[in-house]
Parts: sequence; C-alpha cells; structure tokens
Amino acid sequence: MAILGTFAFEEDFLTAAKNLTSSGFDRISLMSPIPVEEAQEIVGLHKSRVRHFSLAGAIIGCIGGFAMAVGTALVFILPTGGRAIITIPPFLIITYEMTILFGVLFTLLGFHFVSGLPAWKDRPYVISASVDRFVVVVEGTTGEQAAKAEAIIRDAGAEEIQHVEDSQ
Amino acid sequence: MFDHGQPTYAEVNKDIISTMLETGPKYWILLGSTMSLAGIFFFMPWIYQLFVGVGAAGMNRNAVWGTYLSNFIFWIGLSHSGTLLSAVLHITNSPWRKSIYRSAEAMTLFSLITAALFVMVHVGRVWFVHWSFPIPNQMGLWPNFRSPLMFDVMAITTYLTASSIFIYMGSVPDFAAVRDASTGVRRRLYAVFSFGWRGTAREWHTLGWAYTFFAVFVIPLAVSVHSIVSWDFALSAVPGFHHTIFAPYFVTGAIYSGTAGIVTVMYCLRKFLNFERYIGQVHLDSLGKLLIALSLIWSYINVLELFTTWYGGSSFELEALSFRMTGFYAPLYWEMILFCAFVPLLMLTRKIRWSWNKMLVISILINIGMLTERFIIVATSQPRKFLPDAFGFYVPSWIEISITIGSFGIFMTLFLIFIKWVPSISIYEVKETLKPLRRDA
Amino acid sequence: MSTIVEKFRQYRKPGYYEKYDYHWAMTIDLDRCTGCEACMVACQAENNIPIVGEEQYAMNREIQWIRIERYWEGEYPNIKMNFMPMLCQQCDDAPCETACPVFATYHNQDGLNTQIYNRCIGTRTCAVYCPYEVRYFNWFTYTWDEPLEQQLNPDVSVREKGIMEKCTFCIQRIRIAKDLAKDDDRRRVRDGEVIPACVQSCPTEALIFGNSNDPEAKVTKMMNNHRGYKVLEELNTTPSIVYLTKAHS
Amino acid sequence: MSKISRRDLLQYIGAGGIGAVGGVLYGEGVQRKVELLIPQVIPPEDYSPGVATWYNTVCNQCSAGCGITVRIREGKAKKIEGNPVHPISQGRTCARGQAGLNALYNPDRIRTPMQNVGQTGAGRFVEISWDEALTTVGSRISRLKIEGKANSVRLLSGQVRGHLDELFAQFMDLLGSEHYQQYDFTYPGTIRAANRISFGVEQLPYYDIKNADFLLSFGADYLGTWLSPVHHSLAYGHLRQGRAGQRGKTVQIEPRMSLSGASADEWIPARPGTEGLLALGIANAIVGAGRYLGSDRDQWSVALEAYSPSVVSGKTDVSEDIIVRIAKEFSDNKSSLAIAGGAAAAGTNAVATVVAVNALNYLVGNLNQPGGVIFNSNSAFSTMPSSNQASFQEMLDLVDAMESGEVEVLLVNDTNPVFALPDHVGFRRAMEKVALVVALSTFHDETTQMADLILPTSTYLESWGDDAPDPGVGFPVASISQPVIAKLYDAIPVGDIVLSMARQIGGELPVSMHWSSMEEFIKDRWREEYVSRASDGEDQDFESFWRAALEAGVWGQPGAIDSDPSVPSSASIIASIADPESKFAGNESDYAFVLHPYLTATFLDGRGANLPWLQEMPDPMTSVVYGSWAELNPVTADEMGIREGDILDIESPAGSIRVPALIFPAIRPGVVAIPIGQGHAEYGRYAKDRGVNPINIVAPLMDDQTGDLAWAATRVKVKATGERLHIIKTGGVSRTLGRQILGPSNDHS
Repeated sequence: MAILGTFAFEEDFLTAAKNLTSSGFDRISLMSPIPVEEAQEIVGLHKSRVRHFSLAGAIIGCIGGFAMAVGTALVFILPTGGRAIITIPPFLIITYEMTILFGVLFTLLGFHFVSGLPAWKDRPYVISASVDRFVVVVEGTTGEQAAKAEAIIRDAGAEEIQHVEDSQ
Repeated sequence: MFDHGQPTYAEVNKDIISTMLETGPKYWILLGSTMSLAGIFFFMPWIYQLFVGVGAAGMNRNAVWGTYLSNFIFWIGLSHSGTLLSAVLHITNSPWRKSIYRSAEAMTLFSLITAALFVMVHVGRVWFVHWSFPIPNQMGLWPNFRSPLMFDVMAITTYLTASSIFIYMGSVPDFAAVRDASTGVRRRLYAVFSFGWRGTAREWHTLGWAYTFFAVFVIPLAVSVHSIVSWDFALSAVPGFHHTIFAPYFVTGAIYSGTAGIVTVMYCLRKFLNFERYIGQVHLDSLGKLLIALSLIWSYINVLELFTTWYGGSSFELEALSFRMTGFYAPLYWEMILFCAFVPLLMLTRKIRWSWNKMLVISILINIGMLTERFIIVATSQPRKFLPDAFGFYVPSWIEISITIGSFGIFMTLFLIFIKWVPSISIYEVKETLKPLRRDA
Repeated sequence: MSTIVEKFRQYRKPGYYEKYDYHWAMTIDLDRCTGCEACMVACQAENNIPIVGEEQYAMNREIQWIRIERYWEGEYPNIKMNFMPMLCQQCDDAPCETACPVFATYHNQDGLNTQIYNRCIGTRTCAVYCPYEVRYFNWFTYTWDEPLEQQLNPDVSVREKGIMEKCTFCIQRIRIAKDLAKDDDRRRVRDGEVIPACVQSCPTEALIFGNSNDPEAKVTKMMNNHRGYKVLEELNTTPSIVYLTKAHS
Repeated sequence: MSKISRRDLLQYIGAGGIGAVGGVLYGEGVQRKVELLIPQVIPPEDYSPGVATWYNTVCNQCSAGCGITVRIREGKAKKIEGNPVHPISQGRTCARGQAGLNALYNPDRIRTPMQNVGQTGAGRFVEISWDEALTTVGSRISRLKIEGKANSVRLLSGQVRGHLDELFAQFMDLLGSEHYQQYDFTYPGTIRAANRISFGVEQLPYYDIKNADFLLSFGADYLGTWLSPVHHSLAYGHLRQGRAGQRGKTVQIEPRMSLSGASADEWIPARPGTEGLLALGIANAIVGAGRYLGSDRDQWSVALEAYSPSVVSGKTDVSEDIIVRIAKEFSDNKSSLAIAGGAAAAGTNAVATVVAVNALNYLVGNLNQPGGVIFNSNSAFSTMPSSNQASFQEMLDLVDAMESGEVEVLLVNDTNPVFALPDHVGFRRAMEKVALVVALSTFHDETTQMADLILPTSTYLESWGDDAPDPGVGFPVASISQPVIAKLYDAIPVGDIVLSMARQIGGELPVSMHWSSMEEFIKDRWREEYVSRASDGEDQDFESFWRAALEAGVWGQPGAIDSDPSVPSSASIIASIADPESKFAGNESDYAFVLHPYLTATFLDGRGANLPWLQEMPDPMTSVVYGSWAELNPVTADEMGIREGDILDIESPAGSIRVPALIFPAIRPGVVAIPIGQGHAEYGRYAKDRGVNPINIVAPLMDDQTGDLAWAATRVKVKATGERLHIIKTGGVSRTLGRQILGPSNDHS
C-alpha cells in the first residue's frame, strides 16, 4: 500500500517530509513542480553521482580523441605540408572536442543511470504534481505503519490523501 | 520581473501549454509560407546546382569561397545566442534569463542545422562528403585531422549533439507538464518524451547537476566552435584572412549576432504567442545592455585589425585593406560599420532601449551588418591575394542570393515546428522566479 | 638541452624529402621566356584540360594549369613587359596539403604535391590557401564537342564536376619513366629522360626539369644559378620551382 | 533499374545528406556510351592497345615547316611534339603547332563532297558522292580544254611547297593554263623582292640570330609570327643565355610592342612607316663615325648623306643620341644582325625599308658570317617551279578577270581570300560571276561558302607530302609529311584529288601524271632525287633510304654550305638604296590615327581562329580571349575620355568597323592597333561571328615596287560610340605593386 499526500503550500510539504524521514520511513518520494533544494537535503541528496560519469566521459573522450587522431594518421603515412605525421597542435584541438563530446554524452548517460529514468511502469503519481501541487508519497507501508504515515501527512496540512498501489 | 502582475503556477502552465495545443489558422498559413520559402528558394536551386555543378553559383577561380561559406559562418554565429543565454547565465544564475533561454537554445539548434545544410550546398561533390567523417569507407582512408576543416567537422558535430542534448534535457520536466495536460496520442507521445518524469526530489537533483555539467561543457565548446570556424580563414596565408585576432573577432561577432537574434525572436514570440506577461521590460533592457557591450568589443577588434594592418605596412595587407575600404564593395563595408558599430550606440538612451519596436529594428540591422561582415571578409580578401596579375572579382549569382533567402525559410520552419512541439518558455523555470505561495498570503 | 631543441626541430621539420629517391624540380629562366604560351597549349593537350567556353571564361573560370602572368614595368615610352609562367610550385611545405580534410592532396615520395581526383570532395580550401592561385576547380562537368574527345590522353583521367585540379608535373610521364627505368635492370631515372609537356614544347628552352636530389642533374646546377630566386619566398612554402631573374646585358 | 554495378551501388549509398536524392536521379540520367577498345575490326599491324607509337611529319599551321612527331594511341592522335632531329624545330613547337590536333578532330570539318543548291553564297549545300563531284569538274575542264579555252581555268592555292607545288604546276601546264597562283597574307613578298634587289638571291636567307650578339629588328616579330617563330625562339634562347658569360642584346623598333618587343632590351616606338629612314640614319651614323672601313667608303657617304641623324630624328620621332648610340653598338658588336618585317615591311615603302636594312647588314659585314645573314644554297629538291606567289596587284587582276567573265573554272585550295583581302576589293562579288567555283578545303570558311562544289580535303596529319623549308637553315633540308592516323571521314588528301581530276579530264594528263596516289608520286620524286644524288657514293638502295627518311621525318646535308660565300658587291646595294618616303591613305587632319593591324601569335592571319584551344588561349600581350580589341595609348585614351571596353567606331577611307577599346601602355599615342585573326562570318562554331577583321578597312595601297598590299599604310579616325562591351581577359592588375615577384631586387615595380 502507498500513501500519497497532496499539499498546496511548500512549507507544509517540507514539514511533512521532515517528519516522515525523522520517524524512520525510507521509501519516500517528494514530488514538486519546481526543484526544491530543502526537499533534496531531506532525502539526503548532496553531491550527485552524475559528476563521476562526466569526469569518466571527459577522460575517455580525451584519450579516445587523441588516440583516434594519432591512430588514423598512422594507417597510411601521408606527409602533408612538410610537417610531422603526428602533429601535436591540431590533434590537441581534436582531443579538446572529443573531450567535450564524450563529457556531454556520459553526463547524459549518468543522468539516466542516477535518476532511474526512463521508467515507464506506472508509479504513484498525481497530475497536479506538474502544475502547482507538492506531493509526498510513502510506499511499502502496511497496516499501522500506513496509518502512522497518514497521520503525519494530515497534521502537516495535506489537502488530500489517497491510497494507491506501490510501484512495481 | 512580470509587467502585468504575478501569474499563478496554474496560469503559467495553462498559458504556455495553450500555445502548443491550440493551433489557429494563422499558424498554418505562416508554416506553409515558410516551408514554401525554404523549398522554392533553398532546395530547388540546390537540386539544380547538384545537377549542373557548383558553377551555377557566382564563385570563380580566385574567389572559390562564396556566400555559401559566409552564410555558414553567419548561421554558426547566430547559434551562439543559446549558449550564452542558457549556459553562461545559468552558471551565474541571473533571474531574467529563465523565461527566454528555451527559445534561445532552440535558435542555437536550428541555426546550427541550417549552417550544416550550407556545408552541403557549398561542397563540390556532396555525395562524397561523408569521407570527411572519421568512419570507415571504401578507400580505407581516414580524414586528415591536421586540416582546419576537420576541426570544423568535429566541432560542429559535437556542438550539434551537445546543444540538442542541452535543450532536450532542459525541457524534460516541461514535457511531463504537457503530458499531464494533454490526452490521447499526444499524452502517450509526451510520456515517452519525458522518460516518465514525476518531478521527484531525486530526479530534480540529478537533472540540476546534469544540467550544470552540460552548461559547463557547452560554454568552452561554443567558444571553440567559432574560433575553429574563424581558423578556416586564419590558418591560410591570404592577406585578408591571416590575422591572429580572427578567433576572438569571430567569437565576439557570433555572440553579438546571436544576442541580436534573440531580441528578434523574443519580439516575435511576444507578438504571436502573446507572452507579454513573461517576456518583459527587464529582458529587453538587459539584452540591450549586453548588445551595447558586445558592439563596443566588436568595434574595438575591428579598429584593432585595421590598425595592425596599417601599422604592418606589408603591400599584401595594405592592398587587401584598401580594396575592402575603397574598392567595389566599399559601400557594403561602410554599411556594415554603420550597422554594427554606430547603430547599437543608440541603445544607450533608455527611451530606445525600452521600446520593443525600436529594439527589433536595431537587432535586425545588427544581423544584416553581421551577414555583410562575413560576406565582406570572403568576397574582398580572396580575389586579391599575392600575385597581382591573378587578381579577380567575385559577384554572387542569383542562385546564391535565393539560397541565402531560403535559409531563413528553413530556420523559421524549424522554429515554428519547435513552438508546437516543445513549450517555448520553460514552465518550471518561470515558476521558480514566482514568489513561493505562503499560507498567510 | 640541445637534444630537446634538436628533437623539436626534427619534429617540426621532419624533412621527408632527403630520404626520398627523387625530388622533381623545375627552373624557369625569365630571361629566356618570351610569353609565347606554347607551354599552355601543350599542357592542355597532354592533360585533357577542357575548354570552358566564352561565358565561363568571362566569369574568370578558365582552367590553365600553367598560365603566363604579365607585369608592365615603367610608363610609355620606356615601358617594359615581364612575363612570368606560373604553375603549381610543388611546395615542400605546401599550405594546401594540410588544409584538405580528406587527404585529396599530399606530398608523395617524388617530392610532388599530388592531387588525387577521386578523393576530392570539393571544399576548395586548398585553392584558398594556395598563395600562387594555381589550383583550378571543375565548376561543371566540361564536355568535348564530338570528335574532339578522341584526342583525350588515355594516361590522364578526365575530371568530373566538383574536383580540384592543378599542374602535376605530368605525373603520368614520371610514372612511365620510372616503370621503364625499373624494367631496364632497376636503374634510376636518368636526367632528361622524363620532362613534362610544357618543358618539352618550350621553344626557347626556358623551362628545365629534373631531379634536384641528383647533384649532376642540369636542373640542380640551374637552381644554384646566382640569378635564381623563389616566388613569394617570404611565405616559406619552399617551392620546388626556381625562377631566374631577367638579366641586363 | 538497369543492372547496377558494385561501384554504382556504393556511390548511391555514399551520397550523404539530401544530395542523395539528386545524386541518384542524376546518376541514372547519364547513359554510358559503350566504346570498343579496338575501333577497327582488323587493326593495322603496328597496333597494340596501351602502347603508344610516334610518327614524324611536318606541321602546316604556318609556312615555317617545323618537323613534328605525333603520339598515336589506339589509332587516335593524342599529342603533337617537336621532331628532335628536325633542324627547324629541334624538338620544340609553338602554340599553333600544338593545336594541330584541334584541326584534325575539329567538329566542323567538311565530311563529304557537297554541291551548292540555290543562290551562290547562300550556303545551302547538299551532299553528293565523290565520282559525281569529279565528273562535273572533270567534264567541265576537259570541255574547256577541247574548246581551247584552257586559260579560263585558274588554280588559286595557299602557300604550298615541296612536290605538291610541282604537282599543281604540272597539272596546270598540262591543262594549258598558266594561271596557277598562290596567295597567302603572311607571305614575305617585300622581303624576298628586297633581297633580290640588294643581294640578287632568290631564296630567303637564313637570319642566324643564334650566334648574333646584337639583334636590331625593324618591326619583325621574330618570336611570334615572322617567318619561322619556333626556330627563332630557339635562337633567341641561345642568344640570351646559351653562351656562358655572354648575353646578346636585342633592340626592337615598332610603333606597337609585339611579342619580340616585350622580350627586347630596348623598344623604340619610331613613327609608323619611317623604319627605313631610321635604318638609313643609323647607316649614316656608322659611315659618318668612320666605323665602316670598306674601300668604297666615300660612295657610301655620298649615298647616305641625305640621311644625317639630325634630319632622320625629326622625321622618325627618335632622338638623335639614340640613333647614334644604336649605330655605335651595332657596329662595335662582333656579330650584329638587322632584320625587317611585320608593319615595317608592309608600308608603301616596304622594299625600300628592307633594302635599307640590308645595307646595314652589309656595312657591318655580316653577310654569310655566323650570326649574320647566311644565303641559302638552292633548295633540296632540284625540280622546283619558280615561286608563283600572287601579289595584291595580281589578285586585283584576278578579280577583274573574274568580273569580266574570263574565268570559267576557279579551283581554290587551302586559302581564304574573301577573308584575307579587304571587302572593298570585291573578291566575293567576283566569285559569283565564275561559272564553276571548286573549293578544295577542310573547313567551311568564307571562300568555301561561296563555292559551287566543295571537295573535302584531309588535314596535313592525314596526307602525304614533303617540304623544303624556306627560309632554310643554311644547308639543304627536306622533310617528309606522312599520314599519322587512318584518314577521317569521306575526305581525300588534296594531292590525290588533283591526280583523280587528272584521270577524270583525260587526254595526255593521265599519261604524264600516271601516279595512282600522292604517296607513290612523292616516293617517285624522292627516288629521282636519290638517284641524282646517288653519284656521290651513297650505296644504300633506295628502299632502306626511304624507310630511314620516313622514320626520321627529315633529310639534310649539314655540311653542304657551298665553299665560296659569294658576298654581293656593294655597288648593287648602294644602287638599290631609294628614298623610303611612305605615303598613307587618308589625310592627317581627318584621320588622326595610324591603323596598325598586326598578325597575332594565336591566330596568325585568321587560319587558327576555328581551333578551340587557340580561341581560349590568352593573347600573349593583352591576355584577351574570344574577341577583338583596339589598343590605345593610355594618355590618348584619357584625352578622348575612352575607358577599357568602350566600343569604338574606327573609320578609314576604305570602310569602318566597331571594336571595343583596350588601354595598352606600350603603343605610340598616334597609333591604334587591332589584331588580325577574328571577325569570321563562317569558319565553324568557334570562330563564327566573333570579333572583327581589321583587314576590311585597309586602304588598297600597295608597295610601289612589288604590288604587295601595304596593310600598314592606312590612317583612321577613332570615335567612341558610347556603348560598352566586357572584354574577357585573364589579367588582373598587371603591375607588381612593389611586390618582389619578378626577382629579389625590387627594380620591377
């Protein structure tokens, strides 16, 4: 069973979130139409793991770019303009571009891994969450756990409370 | 921030999503005309040129680069608007960028696509242009990574991917908002577009970080793209091209023409999608100040280029300079100086900087000036290089002019499609700028 | 410390050309050249160069791998005319080679700046970068009125539209000479065995061609002539063609 | 879709971007023509695909007679080169020689015999067969011969040498008509006449520029169009840089700088028509300064006293100290040479001018000396008819004869008098009066257009013939012209046409002209030459000699300079000096400019205009292509407010033409120069209706001694018409702008 509470005002939403986390509920998801930093602290999100992906992507791009430039130059030795075969300045530019390209691609990849999107199986959700309502969802609660959560949400000033299925 | 009073969250959603859902007959007429403009003026002459050969254009032996390349650089220049508005101002989180950065990014993407099309039109044998990509091919030869054009290819493909990811990730929450506000096929479609976004704290947190990283990556990329585009010229020995100031000159010119482009697009958005409430005086004012700063930098670099050329005193450079300032294209040159250096100074007075109509005219003039600037660089330096007996002349042909007009058609068509498929103002960013709802309010 | 400087100089100037067996070069004696343009027609006959027609010529799109440049000097009545044949200088540090994104032009073992027609995609960057403006573009697929095409030289490929072309020092003749030399007990090509069409037809013997790696070659001696100089030397493209200034008796 | 080869498939896949659609449609549209590797069913014996064979023959693009060798691949002519062993060309060629293949494969060649239907000159021709054509000609001529009116058959040919000339002469003699004439605009008639008067020699002498130290040229464009340009260019190269530590000096005297003027050390723009006076002035300076030590010094000073440098400088507009300096240099140099030609030998005083120049040569004693004027011994072929080159006066007589109906049959071979003669001469109108005009020509030029019957001739690359070059190279030389490829189209070489006409006419002609083909005739004549010379110990039998001559393409006796160099007596030269006063058509007040038409290195006298390579070859001096122009001095142009491209109306007493103006810095202010060669009404797609022909406004003045056309003796008035025309030229800014392009030291600005 999952309890879903809809709030009209942000501070009620935050108080509900704080009380739920302090009373030991773990599978909480706080939905809001705009990013709310306090909500993210409450859930314990500080430095996102996306940054590792970006760094990894940048490094791979850097090495890959330089390797590509040098590797392709060595397939057929075609001297041009009296310059060396492996000319550092132009290859640095290629490396620079590849670094950024792989950085961006890996960041995208990281976003998908870390945020768990794209998730198409239906999970508790209220349409107004994307308009002007703040929603708290507590999942995996049974019997009196659910009642306790429901009580916390109600005295935080929830507008509406629903009981929905858990997300698979 | 908002001239006509604070809208509520719901009103924000309704206003912006309504522009996407209701499509009046005016939209279809406009879309039809821009598509025909693109088709008739861009694609038909291009197909003709494919059959006949690049000779249909006006280029000749010593001016082998013509308006196709100057348009390519103009459109790449326009694409720097998005980068500046969304990335730089996102990092410095200035509030006024929030409502206009989405369409600025859209401008980036679509002018990049138009620029890429110009490469296809410019190249002599377009059916082998894929050899310039590092993919295995029939001859087993790899491209020459020492060439500035290979820098171009790598930089522009990177920039294309980066800016499309940048705009897409920024609008995932808005796709979710559209999904919730629509039904039927459109709902299922936007469910896919928004990757099933629910707006949970974890998703916002990851998106925030990813978006910041995108911005961090795109800024140096944008600077590098336009300096690489300037290196197509600067790495040559041609007297009009071979200046070390070219990279900053082109980057400044790009941001300058991009910002002017944003003012034009903002004007159109306000007028046709009646976003008066969201795009207000503060945007116009800050954009105006930005334009003045950029125009001063641009004029400084132009004067610098003239001074160094004159001071250097080499017969090649002086000849190129004198032809540019007093030759056949002299009126074009002075028109460029007027439009890009003197007209923007009018914006110093608040009366002009605050009126939308005057700012529209100034921004269009600036962009015309920038288009002529690129054309001047191409058309006046190439025909007069080192050997006087090989001096020549370059006049664009009707095909080049029609393709130039057609390219605006393409850009407008893409933008009109964008307006109907992606919310042209970022919903959640606008909501962020609203005062949060207080229980006691 | 010196090894690093040495290594950098070696890196910066790999000097491929000392190691190659040939380095074809040409000297043009401006004192002998009378500007009669026999070389131009000979080159057109040998290398299947098309006729571009009147209106293309008016648009300054002629294709002439070797052209004669005319420079007046002084004013009437003591006026002088200077002719200067201008063709691809086969530069050792060619600005056009680094510019081509698809390796359609590179420097081969013969010290020639080769132009590979089927590899060219027509970005025309090489023509912008060439300070001598000796690269010519096929703006159209030029045709020969029937039966003029029977004169086409089978050793030289005919170019379609969208391809850059330039003087190749008659690379087909160089290849044939090297093959014949190889068949004849693998010896090297002797001096004077291979000459381009322009050198062969120049009626005042102003053009001399040969292998400048071979010290006894006639061209090497001519290159060391005190009147010798290179055009636009200050751009340091190190061209392989040495011009000899007009002398005054 | 038809079968797609692997390469096409990859090309379609490779068509990146939207261009793919265009690429596919275009790729399919072009149908590839199937070509056989071996064109004939049974290939000739020396035919193997991929292997080139070379044949030696003689170039016929001008009258120099250079030996050329033609590269043949798969039965097709690919490249013309100079024949290395030939003494005239020594392995080199000029631009016109290279363009010979354009004439061979010219799309506008006449392919079958044609009969004119309808009005003469209307140009409506219908194809007929060879025997039909020959019967009409043969029957007409034989009927005239029987009626005793053989004299009404006339043969007018271009400049023809060697045994073909003898064949023509024999054909006309056997017919009983003595009207076999040659007319060639470039024929040096006045020089030949002057040499005959000065030195009493018939052959043109060999001007040995190669060994000269100082070359003084009065109007002769020896590098571009005068007599034998390739040989002179070779000599010029040697004169300049051929000798270690020694560089010859050249001075050019002409009102408009020609190709030779451009390469000269000094260009002296004397007043047009006064070159002869200048020569005598220089001679006077030489004799006056005591530099001529011959015994008859005083006769010379008497003969030259009227031409003191001060008097001459007034008339020739050349300062006195230049005349004295030139005279000093001319006589001090070990071997100096003076030549005359071009416009200097085309005034009313042409012969007097050349005689004056010959006198100069005599005064420095360079006759029959290396680097001087070497008299050629008799020609390599013993049986040569005397030269029957028609002067302008004889052409006028021919026109009168045609007008009065004396001419029944006119055979025209390889010459274009309608173009080469001014229109007011009326050659075209006179041709209408001739009952039967037969044109033996390869192209539809203006004269062929007026013909009743056209017999297509093959080009020189497909026909047999031989040539003794005139001017020779000091020793007897004979070159052979042999077909290099199988004959194209239904054309027949002109020699074979004459032989078949002889057979057709019957009577004693086929008896004495019994050869079945031109090859047999040439071989027979060479056998006679061989037998007549065999006495001096050559034991090779004739066959192997003939094969060796064919392979080399040329035969010569280098050593055979006759022992005693007969230097003509000075008396005859002194006597021949006449006052070279030149007259001009049109008085000076109305016609302010002197017309200076000049032969161009591209088209010579217009015969090269239908060759595409020459039309697209920039004019050596002005770099203009595909058109005509009139050159004006920049100062006069400014005064008259004329800019480049303004169309001028140039009117002479004999007519007027419209031609665009070109600013040309190296021309005298009072002279307007127009190139000869363009302005064809017919002559194929490359030459038709392009440019203007200045010969049409040349007044019918003639050289008083030879009757040759004085084409440089016409005054014109120049008026801008206000219209403009874009002159197509490759030159950009023809100044070095201070850039060190022509040499490190910056003295070329």
